[in-house]
Amino acid sequence: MHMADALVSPAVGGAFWAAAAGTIAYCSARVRKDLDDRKVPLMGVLGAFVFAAQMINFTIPATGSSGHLGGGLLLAILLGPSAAYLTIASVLMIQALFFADGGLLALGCNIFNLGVFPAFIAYPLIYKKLVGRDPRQSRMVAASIIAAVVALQFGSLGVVLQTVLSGVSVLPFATFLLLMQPIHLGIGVVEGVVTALVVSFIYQARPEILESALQQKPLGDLPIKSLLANFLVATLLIGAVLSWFVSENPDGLEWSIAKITGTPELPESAYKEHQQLANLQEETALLPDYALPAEEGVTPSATAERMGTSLSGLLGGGITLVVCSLIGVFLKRRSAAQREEA
Amino acid sequence: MLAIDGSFLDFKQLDLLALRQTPVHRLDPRAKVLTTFCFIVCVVSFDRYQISAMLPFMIYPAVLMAVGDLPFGYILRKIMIVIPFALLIGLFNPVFDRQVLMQIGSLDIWGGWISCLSILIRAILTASAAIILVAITGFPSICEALEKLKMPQTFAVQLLFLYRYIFVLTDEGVRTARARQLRTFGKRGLGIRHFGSLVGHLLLRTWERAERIHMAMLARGFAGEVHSSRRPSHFGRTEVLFMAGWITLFILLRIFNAPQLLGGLFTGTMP
Amino acid sequence: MSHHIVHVKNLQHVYPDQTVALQKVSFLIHHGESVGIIGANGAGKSTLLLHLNGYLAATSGEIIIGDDTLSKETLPEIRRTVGMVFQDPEDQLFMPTVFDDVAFGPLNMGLAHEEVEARVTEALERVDALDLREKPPYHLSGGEKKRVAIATVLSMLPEILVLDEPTNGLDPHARRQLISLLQAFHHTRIVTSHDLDMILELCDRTIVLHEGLVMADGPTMEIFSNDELLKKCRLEKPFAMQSCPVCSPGKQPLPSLPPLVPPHSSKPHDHER
Amino acid sequence: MSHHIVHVKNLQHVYPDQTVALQKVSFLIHHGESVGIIGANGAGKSTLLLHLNGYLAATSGEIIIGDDTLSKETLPEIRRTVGMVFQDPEDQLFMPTVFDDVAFGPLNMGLAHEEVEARVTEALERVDALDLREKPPYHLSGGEKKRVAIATVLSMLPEILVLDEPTNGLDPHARRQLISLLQAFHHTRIVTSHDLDMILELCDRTIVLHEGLVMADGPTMEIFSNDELLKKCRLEKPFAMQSCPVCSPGKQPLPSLPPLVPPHSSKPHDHER
Ligand SMILES: Nc1ncnc2c1ncn2[C@@H]1O[C@H](COP(=O)(O)OP(=O)(O)OP(=O)(O)O)[C@@H](O)[C@H]1O
Ligand SMILES: Nc1ncnc2c1ncn2[C@@H]1O[C@H](COP(=O)(O)OP(=O)(O)OP(=O)(O)O)[C@@H](O)[C@H]1O
Ligand SMILES: [Mg+2]
Ligand SMILES: [Mg+2]
Repeated sequence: MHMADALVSPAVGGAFWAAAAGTIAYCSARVRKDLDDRKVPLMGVLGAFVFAAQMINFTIPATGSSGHLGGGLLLAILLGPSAAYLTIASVLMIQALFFADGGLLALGCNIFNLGVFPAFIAYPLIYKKLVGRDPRQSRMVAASIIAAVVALQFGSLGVVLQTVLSGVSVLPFATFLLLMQPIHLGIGVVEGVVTALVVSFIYQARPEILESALQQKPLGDLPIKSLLANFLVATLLIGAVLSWFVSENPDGLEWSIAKITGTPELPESAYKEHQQLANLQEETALLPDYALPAEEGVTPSATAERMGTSLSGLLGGGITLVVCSLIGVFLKRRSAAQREEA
Repeated sequence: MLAIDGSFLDFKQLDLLALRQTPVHRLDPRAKVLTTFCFIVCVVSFDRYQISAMLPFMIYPAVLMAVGDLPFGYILRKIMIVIPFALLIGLFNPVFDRQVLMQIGSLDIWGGWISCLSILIRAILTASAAIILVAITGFPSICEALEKLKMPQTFAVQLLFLYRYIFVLTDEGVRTARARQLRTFGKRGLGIRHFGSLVGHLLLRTWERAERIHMAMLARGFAGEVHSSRRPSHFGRTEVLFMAGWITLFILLRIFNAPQLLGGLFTGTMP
Repeated sequence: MSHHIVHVKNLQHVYPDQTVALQKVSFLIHHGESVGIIGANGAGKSTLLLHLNGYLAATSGEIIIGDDTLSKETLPEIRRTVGMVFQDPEDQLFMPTVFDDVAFGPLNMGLAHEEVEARVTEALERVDALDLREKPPYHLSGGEKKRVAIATVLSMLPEILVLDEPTNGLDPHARRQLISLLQAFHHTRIVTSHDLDMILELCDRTIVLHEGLVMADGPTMEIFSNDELLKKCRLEKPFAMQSCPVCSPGKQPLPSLPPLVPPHSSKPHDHER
Repeated sequence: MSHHIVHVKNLQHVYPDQTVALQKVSFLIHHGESVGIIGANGAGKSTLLLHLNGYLAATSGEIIIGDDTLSKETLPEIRRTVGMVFQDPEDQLFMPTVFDDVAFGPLNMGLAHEEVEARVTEALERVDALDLREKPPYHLSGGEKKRVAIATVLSMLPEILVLDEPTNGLDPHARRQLISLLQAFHHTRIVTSHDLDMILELCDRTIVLHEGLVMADGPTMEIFSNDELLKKCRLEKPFAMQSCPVCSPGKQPLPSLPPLVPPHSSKPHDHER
């Protein structure tokens, strides 16, 4: 399940963007160092394969619903961690741009959730350890299932944490967790089975493909453990900062303004006009503040006042939409006319 | 199956839109990427109960669609596809957040409903920004822009390969799925074992194709590095104006609730 | 049993991206006929074939197979009646072994295992590929793949056989084999191809498509004698007819016949060295 | 400059799975010759071509291009000299636009941007595809793709042009265009195909491969007149050399000639309806 822009706050989105970008830089350097110039086209084409494979559905036994391959673990098995991570990231990027699936700001979260866990945890620490150098079908199935389940549990945990930290959805943490984890347990098992089937097919048809992936040196100079430790520290830090951030001040822009000007509120502008406007905004916002108390005994006059402000909000909103569309229509006409002339 | 053909074609069409020649298409891609990003950050930085203040942001997609000569219905359809997920999570808000924030007549409006609507508007705004970015820039140019903004080359190049072969491989995927479907006689879905073999075949073909592509690259002197053939694009005055104009507008709209001011003029609640 | 006509009436197809692939196509094919459908790249041949078993839905128009108009209800029955062989056999062979592949259709029809066995054996025998039974399809040669792809369809005992560019990529011998194989069928056969010599051998009747329209429909010989028509539709006479002084009078078929002793052969080739 | 011969000596290739694709192949091709390489599916044609620019390494034997024996050191120079057009243009057009694709080779050669520009323009002009410059390759038709694929190679100014099944999948018109294009080149051309009529038109000399061995090498006309040889190698005469089925129905390869008025035509076709 993808994180979406609509649910993410700038702070959370930005933090995970930074994490994802750093990892991409690291993995790109690794792949470059590999000196296997076959790898770059291979990664690209396998990324495209994930799209093609996702168009083919199967029936999940005993449920009647259908599913498709996710592909993260499969890519890790075929390409090794670094290359797989990059490939997953690019698949997600295309989804974000072309299908607006997830979104641009949430892209960092998604790359983190769906890339880091399969490539750097599930594959090297679980799948590889369990299968070893002896890819018999039964071992492979078991290893794939466990690896896929672990990757997806982490991934969905990531979605839950990011959503709750962002504070756009008000789903309580525990409820959300109880909703997401069991669903992803099922998805993980299916993903594992499917991955194992595809891998064993390849093993029969072209064993050398898998062997070359298995022969790959373990992650060389930067050992995987320290990489993971870094991830862990980074995630904890991000988490800590964010939770403080969310509880203190839900509004990113106000926060950053406060940061910049060193005052806890919007800058008390020296200009009177500005001051006035700021007040105005505070008083007339449709729903002026996040922390607006909604106690029972709202006085009738308060309600009436609020009615007034919300009315003006609705009216203004309507006018805004009309104006936007009119501008659009006008520009469209004009550019069409210009084309005609040309 | 037809639905899949359909959504894949959508993909092709979005790509075709990027071939048009309009003033916004001609801008340096970096300007468009950065502006889009600012737009999204501003939109998502509103607090969860905000609705009216977000509406003016519609101006950005509206203007770009008009100037970029993009078909409105098509973009709208693409946006509709994304909304369900955000809404799925958003719909929990009315369940958990029942504080009454507003009354219309005798109707209590819970905070949850407001924040749910807010999520919906965010989804529409951010999704339209992303799709319009692709439609007026084209994926390869976006990659190029990101590369100039310091995205590692390895990543950029494999991204381009991915993009290039999506068209070829999804075609292959569709044909395979089609061949299978024609022999299943209305039986829905595919047993999981068959699925493994079918996708395995597809993977095998993909792998062989990758080998042939590599072969073709070597035959043309490839030695590990893809050289950019792009004539140096320049970030000129138009680009600066485009970015500065929009970003200023976004910040102003972010700070001042324009609809509220506008509505105030009419209802007389101006202080 | 019906007499298995294929009746296409005013078929139009517009792809979702607004490409008009078929504008208005109508024809009637009777039981046992062997019909070639020819036309330039992009003329709409493959699109037309995909309608015949209901894979693509017509934008407008009607298709009648046997007694049934193609619709949601009749689809399973029609897919059983119309067997489709795609251009690229790779698309069609997706099971672990040839046997599994040929058995896939009959098993989905709900037949008993012995019946399936019998059908697989019979189908593989007809395409002369019985010894490939246990092989995985990815280890077959191009010609073998093609024959197995045909067997996967024959095992469903279709009444109508539809083939998209069957000879593409085959060597002359495999091509000849395939043509003989197809000639031996008594099914209705509908074949598209750019291999006009194959059409000439295999089909009594030919339909010429051009930009989604039927430009001609008649006896193959007549079509191929109509130079003007062919030129207009980006086609040529089959090569066998090009060199014939009677069929192509005036125009010498081969631009210039190479002299029997070409310049370079004054030096001996040293491939024997 | 050397005179750019292609000299293959006792070439053998065994694939990792022990398939012997080439047993012992030798030939010498001189500058400016146009040579066809024909043979059944699996005869080893593609394998042979892949050796000519060093993509596959010979199991044993030697290849000399111009003055250089193929080896690790001479590889870059040889890849510059031998331009290879693969069978499936999709595999060859991997960059975002036609321009980028044609520029890929020259850029790898380290040329300056203006020089690259000039070469791209020239190459696209020669294949008559200059107007496709900015298009992404996936929006091209089959024939256009093929022409651009040839341009990607021409832009490197190769001395020797190698093409694997260039006419596959093209309609007669696009095929004819391609053949004229190739006829206009003065490079050495080495072409494989199952389209023997194309070989007949394009190549003065033909090499016949069979199970990894050279079975014949000589003037194309002579090769195609040798019925026994052709039969043994799973080949046939080009159709242009087979007698016309219309005029000489007596002695002829077609098992049964369709009657001029086929059975169905007693009823009128109703495609006009
Ligand atoms: N999935 C699709 N979406 C949009 N347009 C398509 C699609 N498939 C085919 N077309 C277009 O429809 C037209 C007819 O295509 P079709 O594949 O039927 O041609 P064809 O006659 O089979 O050509 P060929 O000889 O190259 O196989 C072409 O213009 C093609 O570009
Ligand atoms: N990668 C490979 N691994 C193992 N065997 C291979 C491989 N590629 C080809 N072969 C085998 O080598 C032989 C020669 O194949 P090749 O592709 O050269 O034939 P070809 O003459 O080009 O055939 P076609 O006309 O079908 O293209 C065949 O038996 C083929 O199965
Ligand atoms: Mg076709
Ligand atoms: Mg070949």
